[in-house]
Amino acid sequence: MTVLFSIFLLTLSVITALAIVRTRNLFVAVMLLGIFSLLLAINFFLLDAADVALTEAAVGAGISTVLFIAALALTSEKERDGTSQRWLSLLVVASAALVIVYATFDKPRFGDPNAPVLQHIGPWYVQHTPEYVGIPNVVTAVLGSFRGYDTLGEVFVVFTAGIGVLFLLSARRSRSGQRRPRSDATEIGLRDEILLRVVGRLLVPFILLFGLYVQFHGEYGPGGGFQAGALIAAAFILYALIEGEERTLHALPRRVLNGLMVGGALLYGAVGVAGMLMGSNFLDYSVLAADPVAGQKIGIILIEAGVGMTVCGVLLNIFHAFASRDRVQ
Amino acid sequence: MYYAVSIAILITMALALTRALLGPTVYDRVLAVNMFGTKTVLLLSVIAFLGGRPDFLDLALAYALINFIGVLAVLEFFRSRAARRRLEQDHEVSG
Amino acid sequence: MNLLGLYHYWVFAVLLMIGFYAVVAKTNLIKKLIGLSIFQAAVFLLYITMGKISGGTAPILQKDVTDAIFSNPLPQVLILTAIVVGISTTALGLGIVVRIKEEYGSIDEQDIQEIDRQ
Amino acid sequence: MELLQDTLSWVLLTAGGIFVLIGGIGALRMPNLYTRMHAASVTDTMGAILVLSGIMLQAGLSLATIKLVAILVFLLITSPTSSYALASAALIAGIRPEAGRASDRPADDAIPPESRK
Amino acid sequence: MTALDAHLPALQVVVPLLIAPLVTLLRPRGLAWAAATATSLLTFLIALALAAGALAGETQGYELGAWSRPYGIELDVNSFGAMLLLVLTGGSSFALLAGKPSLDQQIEPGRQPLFLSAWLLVLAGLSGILVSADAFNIFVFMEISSLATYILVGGGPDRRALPAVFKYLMMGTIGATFYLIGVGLIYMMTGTLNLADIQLRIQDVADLRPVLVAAGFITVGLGLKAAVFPLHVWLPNAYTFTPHAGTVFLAACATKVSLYVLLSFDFVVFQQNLMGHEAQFAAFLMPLAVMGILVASAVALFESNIKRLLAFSSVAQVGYMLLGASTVSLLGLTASLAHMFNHALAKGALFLAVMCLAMRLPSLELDDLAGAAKRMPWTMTAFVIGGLSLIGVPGTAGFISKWYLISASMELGGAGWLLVAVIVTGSLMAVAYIWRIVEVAWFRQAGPEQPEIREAPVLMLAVTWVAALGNIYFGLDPSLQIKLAADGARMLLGGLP
Repeated sequence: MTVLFSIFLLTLSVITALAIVRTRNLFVAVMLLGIFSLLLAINFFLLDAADVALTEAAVGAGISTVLFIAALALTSEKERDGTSQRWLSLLVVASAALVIVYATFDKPRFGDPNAPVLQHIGPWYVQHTPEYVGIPNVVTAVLGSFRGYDTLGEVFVVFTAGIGVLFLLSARRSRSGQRRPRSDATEIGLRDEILLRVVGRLLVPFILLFGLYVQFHGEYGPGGGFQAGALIAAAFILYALIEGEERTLHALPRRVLNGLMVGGALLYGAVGVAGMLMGSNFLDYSVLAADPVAGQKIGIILIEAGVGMTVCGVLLNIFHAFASRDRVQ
Repeated sequence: MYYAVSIAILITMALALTRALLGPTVYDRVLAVNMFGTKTVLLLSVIAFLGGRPDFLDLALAYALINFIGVLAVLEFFRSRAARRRLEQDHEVSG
Repeated sequence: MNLLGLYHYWVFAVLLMIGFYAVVAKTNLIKKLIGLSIFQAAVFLLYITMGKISGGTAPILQKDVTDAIFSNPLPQVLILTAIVVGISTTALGLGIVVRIKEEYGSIDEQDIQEIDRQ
Repeated sequence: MELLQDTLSWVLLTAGGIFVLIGGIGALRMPNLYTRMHAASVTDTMGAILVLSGIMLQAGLSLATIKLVAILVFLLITSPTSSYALASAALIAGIRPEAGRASDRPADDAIPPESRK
Repeated sequence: MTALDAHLPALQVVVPLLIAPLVTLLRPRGLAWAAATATSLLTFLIALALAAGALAGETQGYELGAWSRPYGIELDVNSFGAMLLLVLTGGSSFALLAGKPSLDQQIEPGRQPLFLSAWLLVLAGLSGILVSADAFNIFVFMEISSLATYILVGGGPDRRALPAVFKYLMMGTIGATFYLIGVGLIYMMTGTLNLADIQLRIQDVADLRPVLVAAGFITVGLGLKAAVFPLHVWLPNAYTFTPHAGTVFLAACATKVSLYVLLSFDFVVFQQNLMGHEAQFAAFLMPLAVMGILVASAVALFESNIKRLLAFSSVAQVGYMLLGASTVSLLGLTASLAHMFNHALAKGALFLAVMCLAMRLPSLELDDLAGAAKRMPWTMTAFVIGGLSLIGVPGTAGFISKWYLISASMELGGAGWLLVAVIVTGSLMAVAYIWRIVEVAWFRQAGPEQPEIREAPVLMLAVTWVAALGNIYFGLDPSLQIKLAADGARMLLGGLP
């Protein structure tokens, strides 16, 4: 039955995607992209990927929408009637789609327990996680320990994006270009909307609390550093929306954000190096405590904290870089 | 019984999506997105029980919180855009 | 039901190509980035679908349940990473678009080529 | 007692499903923005209350119920707030609440008329 | 092996990766540069040690987190990887050592720490790809290096850098995502991500359609990133508008790392297991390689900006590297691999010289180069040496690989002579486009309006000369790159005779 749900939702997501491509209004496209990612997230949940669904929610529906809208505010939301080589592109795309569909016919069917992908290392993780890592959430165990090196890479991808946006948006505008008149609206936010302020301020601490819960509950349920970082960043973005960006920066200055960004990445790296110094390999947490399983737990908690710090710092830095771009100069 | 509710919610999602596609104003679309968000929260809660994993209610909780931020970001965008348009016009008039 | 078992993969193909079309054919830079998001989202779907096992549940062990079948955790881990990579790319792309708008006054590829040709 | 609880929860769930559905139909069929908003938001809250309390009865006294209560509270706070904010934004943008279908604009154009001058 | 030696494969990546965040914190100007340069030199030393190990025939694997394969992520440095690590870290060190004045000229001091941090991330990302033995891990590090590369390219002072980097970002992301799809399909059919394990398990499913399509996706995706001929459109503008020091670094290594992954997949994973995979090389990659050589060289003949000219030449050189591989022979692959090394030397020297020129000249348009050789004789002489190596004149490094390439083509018999003709034509075109620059610089009179031009800063010039002399040294004694390339080629061909 849930398979049918999933098929229904997927059909909706295809319709949404088509509408996104067709619409001329970028703002509408971003709204629809929000719906699209909600649809996808429900699907992930139906496909047993609770952690992924949580991430997609925080990122796709939350952060990504906010970033796109911030960028739209700095550019323009109307799309000109510009399609280059429409028929050629359609031809290429259609033939490529056929190739991929052709490839599907030898694929194992949906949910087939005999599929090779469900045979080899996947079940091994499920079987051995209690013994080696000792936490119930296998996804977190694989993410943090078995494939911790990938996650280290992931943290550095986020970090790179952070310094990239900071670097690009720290450039002075070379020519007179398009200087737009200064708007006070971003400065004061929605401060004159008393109802929104009250509700928003009420929610901020709860989101923060929930973010911390997701951070530290990651070993037992869906969640972990990335989701928590995104949620906590979302809480501060909410604050910035209702109270204005200035006050948020006052509460959490750029220095702190940069510190989080760098500190998180370094914390992760330091845990890895600690494993090396204590006589084992890079990112081996077993040596962090006398009991290997306890060591794994300590290691995972630490690196998840690092992930959360970096993600939160980077996302907020990016948000501020966009939001304050209107005002500099 | 969970199935019946889920199907009702799914149909409502399709209806909300239709509204989002039809518009006609951007506000209709924002309304549809908001509605879609709340339906997602409900659907996730129901499915969590349907699959026998009530511990996954965390997800629904996260959606309930995140959804609001999206809507607020949109509103802020409207306001600053309106403010900017006014300023641009003043700019044109004066300069 | 046999062919329906491939439905998820077909949707993957269709979404992938919708996103790809937007990236290739649209000239508006933000629209291209939106297309890129769809393009990447399709890949997420591919991975998550392949990890699903019939009658399975999410790979989070429960204390009192011993006979549960769990879906494959590995694709989920990979996609967690890929989602993060996706948002990072989008953020950086948006940063570039904002700078392009400042320098060129347009976010349309054709306009920019026009300006550069002068 | 068990039976009573189950029956009650089913009734709540069914009613919730119906409310949710009505809200969806309303949002699609109503003639203009404000009436759609009305249909969507009012039934939204009612539907959420009914569905979530239906589930709560099933869950009994557990951590899940606490989470459900939290979800319900958040929905009850945020949903009307969003509706209010949306309505006010639309009003500022110059979409007038009128009976009938007159207030629909043909396209996604939200330039406030007063700023157009 | 001592304790430290065992950690070298991991340290190669971890050192630049972890120092990158620290560099962003170094505020006073110069300090960030010093830290980045020192790190880069340190990685060069590690690469030397790894190359020594590879030459001695040691297997240099590393299990991250001490999880055994295929459950954990494994690193593995082979000869091919070790050779490219040398190129990569060497290129980065040269560019940084020489590039300080140029960076100061092109990037505001306040933004330099971020730029240099991105530089180290490129270094770490590319090293991560070269040492990794895990298909998905390669994707992650590919993304680190790509995102950081976009920062380097976007750091250019010319506004045209921005559209260039946007295009690069689009095509790079599509390439990486295609790779990800390919890996996904392979994972779906084999259930594993470790390259060696895939190689074992793919045999059972080798000729099922998903695997074939995966091979296609991976080839196209990496072809995009490696700027294989029709997919190269992002490269010329990206190289042209990158800050000059960044161009030295990227031109010497970026595309080669993607080629490394492409060849590893095509040979190690597919070649030995897919039926008729040679046909893919003969019918698909070889024509692309030939067209790449001819078309890109022809475009270079008519370019007026030196950096753009050299960028198109790079596209042509990717063609040579692919050509050698597409013969699917030991000699051809050796040529291909050695050419990566030699081309990096030649292009590195050329772009270093261009950086010197850019310090003094008003622009890098060909016309502004008039009379440069009189004012900057040392720079231009180094440029000429690099150019000779690029052409493949005997006595320079470029000659060695071209010679191997010609020998490999002749091995093929009939059609091979056509390839020889292509290689010779390509080299003649290279003579022509290098000559255009040399002619303007040496024989055309300078305009009267720029009397201030003098020789480039000493350190920059010295490094340029080291690179230029390197071309001659490795042309006279090619044993290092040939040994590594031959070992690498043998590894790629695996079971084949």
